[in-house]
Amino acid sequence: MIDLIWLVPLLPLLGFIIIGLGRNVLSKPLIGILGSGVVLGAFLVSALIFGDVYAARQAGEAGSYTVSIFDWFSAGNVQIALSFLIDPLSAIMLLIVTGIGFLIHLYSIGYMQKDEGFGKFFSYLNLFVFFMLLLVLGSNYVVMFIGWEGVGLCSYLLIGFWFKNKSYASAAKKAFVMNRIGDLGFLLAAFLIFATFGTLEFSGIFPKAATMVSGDGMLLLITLLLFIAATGKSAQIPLFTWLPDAMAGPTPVSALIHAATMVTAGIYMIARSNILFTLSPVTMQIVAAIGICTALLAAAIAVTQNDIKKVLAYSTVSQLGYMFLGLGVGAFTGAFFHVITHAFFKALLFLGAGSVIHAMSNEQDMRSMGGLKKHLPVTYATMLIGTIAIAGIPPLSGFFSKDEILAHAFAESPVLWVLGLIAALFTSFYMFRMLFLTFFGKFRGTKEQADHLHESPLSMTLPLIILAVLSAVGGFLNVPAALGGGSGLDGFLAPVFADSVSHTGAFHLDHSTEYVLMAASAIAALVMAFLAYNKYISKGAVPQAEGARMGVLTRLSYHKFYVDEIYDALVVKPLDNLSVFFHRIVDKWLIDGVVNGVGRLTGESGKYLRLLQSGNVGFYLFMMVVGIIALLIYGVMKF
Amino acid sequence: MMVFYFVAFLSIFFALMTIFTKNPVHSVLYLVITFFTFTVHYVLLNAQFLAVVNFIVYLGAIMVLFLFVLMLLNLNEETEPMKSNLVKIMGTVAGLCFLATIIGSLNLLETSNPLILKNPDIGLVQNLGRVLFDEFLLPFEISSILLLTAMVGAVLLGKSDPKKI
Amino acid sequence: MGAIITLSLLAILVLYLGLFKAKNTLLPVSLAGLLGSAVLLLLDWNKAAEPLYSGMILFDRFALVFSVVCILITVLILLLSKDYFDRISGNVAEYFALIIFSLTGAVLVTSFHNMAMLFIGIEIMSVALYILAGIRKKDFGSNEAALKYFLMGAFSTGFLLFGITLLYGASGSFDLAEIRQYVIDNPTGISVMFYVGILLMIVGLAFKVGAAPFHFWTPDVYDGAPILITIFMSTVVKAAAFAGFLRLFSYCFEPLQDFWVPVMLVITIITLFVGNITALVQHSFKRMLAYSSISHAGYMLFGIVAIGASSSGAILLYATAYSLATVIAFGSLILVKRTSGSDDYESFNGLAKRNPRLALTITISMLSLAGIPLTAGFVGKFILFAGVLADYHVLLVVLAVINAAMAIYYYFRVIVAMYFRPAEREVVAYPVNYQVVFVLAAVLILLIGVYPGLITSLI
Amino acid sequence: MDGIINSMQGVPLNHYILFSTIIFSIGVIGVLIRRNAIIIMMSIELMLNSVNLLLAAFSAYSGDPAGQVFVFFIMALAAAEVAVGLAIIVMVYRNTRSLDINTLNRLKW
Amino acid sequence: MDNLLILLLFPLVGALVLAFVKQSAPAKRLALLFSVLALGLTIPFWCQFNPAAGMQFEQQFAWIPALGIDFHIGIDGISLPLVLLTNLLVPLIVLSSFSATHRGSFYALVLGMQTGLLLVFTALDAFTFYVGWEVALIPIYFICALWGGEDRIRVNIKFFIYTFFGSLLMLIAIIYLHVQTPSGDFALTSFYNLNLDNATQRWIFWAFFIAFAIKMPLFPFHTWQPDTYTTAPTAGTMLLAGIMLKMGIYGLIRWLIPVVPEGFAAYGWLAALLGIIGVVYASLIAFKQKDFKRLIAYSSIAHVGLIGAAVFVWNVQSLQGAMIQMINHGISVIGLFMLVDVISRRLDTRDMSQMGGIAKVAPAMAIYFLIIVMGAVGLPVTNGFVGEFLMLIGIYQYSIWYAAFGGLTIILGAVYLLRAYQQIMHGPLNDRTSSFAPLQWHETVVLVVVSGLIIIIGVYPQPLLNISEGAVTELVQQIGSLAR
Repeated sequence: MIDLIWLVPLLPLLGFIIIGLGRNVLSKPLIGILGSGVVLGAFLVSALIFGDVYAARQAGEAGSYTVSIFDWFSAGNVQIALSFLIDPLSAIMLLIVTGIGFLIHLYSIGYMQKDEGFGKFFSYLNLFVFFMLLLVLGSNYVVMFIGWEGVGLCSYLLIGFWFKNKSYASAAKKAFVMNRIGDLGFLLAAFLIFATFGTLEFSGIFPKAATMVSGDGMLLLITLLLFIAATGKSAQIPLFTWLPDAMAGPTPVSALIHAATMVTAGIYMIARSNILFTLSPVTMQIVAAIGICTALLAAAIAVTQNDIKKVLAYSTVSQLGYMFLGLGVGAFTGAFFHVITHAFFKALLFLGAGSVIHAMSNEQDMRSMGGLKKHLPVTYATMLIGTIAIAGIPPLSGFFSKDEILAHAFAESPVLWVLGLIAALFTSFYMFRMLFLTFFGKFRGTKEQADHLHESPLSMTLPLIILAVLSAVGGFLNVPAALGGGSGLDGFLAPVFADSVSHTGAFHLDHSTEYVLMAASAIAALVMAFLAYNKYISKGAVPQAEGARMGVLTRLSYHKFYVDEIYDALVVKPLDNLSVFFHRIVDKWLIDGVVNGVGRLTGESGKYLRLLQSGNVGFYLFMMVVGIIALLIYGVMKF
Repeated sequence: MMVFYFVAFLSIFFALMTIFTKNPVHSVLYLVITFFTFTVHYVLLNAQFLAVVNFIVYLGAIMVLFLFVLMLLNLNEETEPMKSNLVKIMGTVAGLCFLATIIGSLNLLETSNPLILKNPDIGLVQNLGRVLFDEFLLPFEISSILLLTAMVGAVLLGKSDPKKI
Repeated sequence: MGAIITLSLLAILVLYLGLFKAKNTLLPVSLAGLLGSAVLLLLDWNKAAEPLYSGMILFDRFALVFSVVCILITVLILLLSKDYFDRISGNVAEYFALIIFSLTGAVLVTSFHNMAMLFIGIEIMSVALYILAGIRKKDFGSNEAALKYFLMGAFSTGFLLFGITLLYGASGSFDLAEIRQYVIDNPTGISVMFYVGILLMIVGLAFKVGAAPFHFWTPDVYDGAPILITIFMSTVVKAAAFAGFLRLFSYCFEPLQDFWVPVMLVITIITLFVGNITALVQHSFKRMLAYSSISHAGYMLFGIVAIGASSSGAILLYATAYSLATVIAFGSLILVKRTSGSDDYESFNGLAKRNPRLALTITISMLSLAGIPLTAGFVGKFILFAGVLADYHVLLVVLAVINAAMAIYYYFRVIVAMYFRPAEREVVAYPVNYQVVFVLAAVLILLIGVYPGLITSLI
Repeated sequence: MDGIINSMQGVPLNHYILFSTIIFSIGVIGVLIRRNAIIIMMSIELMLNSVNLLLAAFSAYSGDPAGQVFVFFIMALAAAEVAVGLAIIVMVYRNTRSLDINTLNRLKW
Repeated sequence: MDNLLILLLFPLVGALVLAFVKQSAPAKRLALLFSVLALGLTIPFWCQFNPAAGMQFEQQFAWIPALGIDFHIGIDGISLPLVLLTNLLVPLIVLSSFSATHRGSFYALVLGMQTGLLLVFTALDAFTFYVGWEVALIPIYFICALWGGEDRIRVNIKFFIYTFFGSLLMLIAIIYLHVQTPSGDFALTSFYNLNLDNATQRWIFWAFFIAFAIKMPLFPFHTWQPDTYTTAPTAGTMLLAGIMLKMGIYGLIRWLIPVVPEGFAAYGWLAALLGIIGVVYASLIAFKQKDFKRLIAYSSIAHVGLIGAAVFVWNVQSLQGAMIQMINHGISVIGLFMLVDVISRRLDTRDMSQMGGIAKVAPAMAIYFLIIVMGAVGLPVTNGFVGEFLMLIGIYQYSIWYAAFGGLTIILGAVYLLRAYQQIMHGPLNDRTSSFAPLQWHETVVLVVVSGLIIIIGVYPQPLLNISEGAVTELVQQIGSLAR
């Protein structure tokens, strides 16, 4: 089955080409079927491949295969091959990307029904899946980079899908540029890697790296650059501000790209190159620090947002921060586990939100929602599951993944654990806040919205249900040993992280402590949920309208801590001024001034020199004599 | 010996008068005298034929021509344009500089071997004739073209033709 | 030698024709005579050259080529003269005669082998030109040109003679061979008079070629004289003067390079800059060409600064290129002036619309003057630069390059005017004789530009 | 005659050169300080004559007649120049009614 | 059919023919025919080219024997890509000008210039090279000055004098080298075999460098470029940006560095630095440009700066990158200027602030535009990526800082090009843009070809790289990379 791998990316690519070319001729249903069909096909193939890998693992092999497609380009000793690496890590990612991808395609058929850009949308989605698969499958950093940038392009296209709206268009641009900042880091890292290891193939790099000493300077530089790349793609401080704006895109896009798959590319990449990171502890600490800060900041912002998608967006950022925390404390499996579960429930939540927005005829402000429970039962039920899951209340998936990360964090340092816990509290609070504001209480929208309320079609609810089930049970993929689980994921991924583990030594925490931690986080989550209930159901509080008085902290949080404004003042404005300065002063005045000045100078000198030609013979004769005298003086000098 | 210096002094004196007298007619006359002193110099140099030719050509022809034109255009002291003193001084200074530099570069003030006439009779007509019509025949002939050109030109410019520009 | 006789007789014959009012025969006769003399020159092409008339003149390859070039350029000019002179006055015969006399002088200057010949040749050339410059008797410009040219010419002649005299005093002869011998025989004990003589010769000849600081007559005279005469002055006379200059210095003074090359170097640089910078700010096309002719003299001086085997070929090529281009440039001005009545750039406005062919030829000549590749002008510059660089005067060439870049500006002003400046104008009359001359010149320019071997192989 | 010749003996050559140079310079000065075209021409004649004298001196000094012969050519030139020059001057005078060289400065710059 | 001389002279013939065509319509068709045929003539060279064999298809005639000047041309791995590029772009350029009504003379000039360019790219004799260099300059001057926009006369005379001055400096260097050669000729090989002392090499380096830097243009010598590009007619701009500036880069590779290796060793770092500065500087200036064409002009400076830096770093990767990037830049810049033409012709403005929402009315164009932009910002699977990746990895081997600052181009480029794309294509329609006429066939052809090439080269660049691999490797072995 492995050698069918080329089918996996090819199918979506074909889908993209066919739909892209025929978007004006093909009928919407056909496009829909085609678009989701190819992804389904890809999913099935990946499933088979996963099967092989799984079997191999069961047989105790490493289960990693490299399939070379063709040599892309080469110059001197730089040889870039388009080849794929299939191992447990990528196999799982394949399933997630294609699986969730398929569900979201399915969902989009219903969601985008009315949009005239239907065909365009599906072609873009397919293109995205293609690039994402390249990113996942790449067996060297360059192929990974292709996918890396490709998904960036697709997110640009899809965020700006409704480009008639200026702010949407600029949101798209912002996303692309911020990603590019990270991408430069990726490129430089690639160069460094090439210079250090003489190749860009994973298979060539990691074994070599494993033999290096911890804290090697070059590794530090490499990992830092890679991390910069990750912060760009996975929306970490300082490059996280694009993700909330990215909600300008259609909701399925937010679900697929900005929750489930693309934004986790950073985590995937770091997990891939885990050994490099393990060997540079400094980077690890930085990663952890950035991760937790992001988690807290985003969570703090999410608490006061009123746009349902914004809430989810910031929660995504916060969850991503969590994953980086996990990576930073060496819980690669945990982080990746959280990637999986997060993919489930965050996709679910977004799609749910989508279905709400769909029902509310594109209203996204929760202040004008409420009491939708009876109108959208399925959506409500599924979103409830999602909320519980993300809030980390056992036994749903979020609990297990988050808990594993926290456990490792605790092992690293209790402080991290505390901070992590706080972030968790925030999470459960704002998630339930969202849930309550949306589905409970009485309807606060306009009359016609009220009449128009309806449950979404099957093509939209079906994915919700499936995802709900997944996020409910997803946690059992990796039950910690403390709870008597075989911790399957750990075992499955072992070979990927083997080198790191051998460096750090296996993670151990005695069960009693672990129980305490779990209990603490679970209880905390429940408490916060209750607080939210108390505030928004019992008291029936509703966030104030724009411009109302609020406390300092609230205002800070509501205005996202003014990060955008700060960036604008610190980066954008200065650059623009610099640009004007260069153009007006340096270019026009200085450099060109010199150039023209030379010309003008000669012209001016001509104006004076011509005066010598006074037209007066006497003067001419005089000048002649002067000249002769000069010559004769030369003669005198000579003797 | 002395004769040379005396005559030289005279020529210089009259030359100066020539260029410094205001009245053009007078300066022509001074120039005549100057040229006459030159004739004397030629004689002293034992270039008799040259002396004669000089006498005839310059005093006879050229000077008369000058005088003639002056009279024709009847120029005199009043009409004579004069340069400002500044220009005069500068001109003089320039001339003196020229003189000085030449003297300097030729270091004329040093004594040099005296001028002894090797063969005293080169100035005689037959000698000159021999050289002129043998060695310098071509230039001699060609100079006729020069004179012809001058003649044609003078006529061309001199006669006033009815046709306008 | 036959050529000189032919030319002189031709001039006299022309005078007689004028006397007998045989106007229409003037042009054909003089053309025939000129071509005849050219042929006569070419006859002793392969003869072993020895000094004639007790070493007065020497028709070696150098002299032959330069004389022929001068004669042929004169032919072109006379072709243009059709219905030009009789607009001035009836004395066309005299004009022709004078031009031919002057040409005779030029031929003498290219072929002299004795100071006397050099002196007389230069004088014949100049005296005829003093007159020709003034043939527009009622025109102040013409008068002024004549008088200025005359006064300054005579003045410079004084220095030339003084120089010759000093050389004579030092070397005891007027014969180039003996002077050269004198230089070679006593390399150390050369009398100071000789050096001063060289300096004064430089003055005299620099004046004739119009090199700074003895160039002051050039713009005014070129500007004031009738255009056709200006053409003659700036082509034939300049070429001949350079030939004489080169002949004298390469033959006699070549061993004394270290003494006079610095002087020439300075003169060259000044000439280049004065000519170019002043040409930049001119409004009159004619006057611009006058100044540019100064700068071209500067370029040709390269051949003398880097005196050597290649100089003669280089100067010949450059002089030819420059002459051809100048014939077109000034000739076109004659035509344009007839309709517009002014010498300014503006009178060329929109010419390309009305007379595309004329505009094209003018463009070619301008490109050649500016030294753009595939034109003769470029090859000329190229070879001269090569010669100078062979002597490692890199700085000189850099300065020259700066000037070449400047020159683009004023040459392209004409092109700009012709092609890019729209103007309502009537078609410029483009007589057939002009067409012939221009096309011939343009073709030659391109031919030499593409295959300079044509000229360089002659010397 | 002999007396004169003997009295000639022993004048240093340099003094001849010096003398003619002085005359020449006077001519130059004349050219520079006068505005009357005719006077300028006369000054030029002065220069030419000094050259003549020098030539004669040289030829006498080196006992070679060529120098004296050359003087003839100079004289011829002088004649020609004067003829042409005066013709030009007359022509100019016809137009400008003046011999002042400074009145002729239309052509400039 | 592999006679190089024929290939060179063919466009000239076309030019001569076209010079006599008065009407516009036949002139266009003829010009297109000639240029396409010329393209056809180049195919055999590509097919028969042997990357390992060094110089091929050589032809040599004595030109000016007196000075040892030969007319000597040939093709190797360095020249072939540029010859291909030239003959590929000229048909597109001719097509691009179909919207205008130019007389035959216009196309005559274009084809005449083509000959000059080909001569430059194939010359193996310094004199021949110089002649081609200038011959290419004259037609473009006339194209820009005759059919250009406002203020064209001043701008173009400046452009001409500036570049001409540069080339004259080069002329000095050439002649000087010629004087040095023992055989006293202008052959490239005898220039290579010179061993000049260090001081000489240093000034010769600058003489050549300034000439090429002005042509490209590199950072401090660039001020003629935006004005000229902006005022020139579209075809003129395309010739300038698409092909002509490659003359400068080609000159660096062929005539500068191998001739004066020591001068290069002494000053290469500075030259490369200028390139890098240009990248950042020009990109920043491009930020605030309102005029679309001017923005692209500055972006071109930035891209060329990177190429220049890559050349001066002089290792296999950077040179290979530079070689392929020359082609990429040519292609995408043609596309960009085509878009400028398409848009400004319809809206009769180039002020981007007055545009918007065109993607709505011209979806097809939006796609081409996007592809071209992505190619320009070096997105993977577009041609730009391969070039920039190789160049940067090459530059990195010299200095990580050069690479880092040079790499800024992928950020800054994205900023200004996407800003432009957004301002023009996105946002609401305004009354100006709402009546945006659909693409004409020739415009579509150009854009399709360009965007097609961008993708194709991006996906499978190896054939192009193979052409130059051999020659580049040899050069690098000869000279040795820029030492840190």
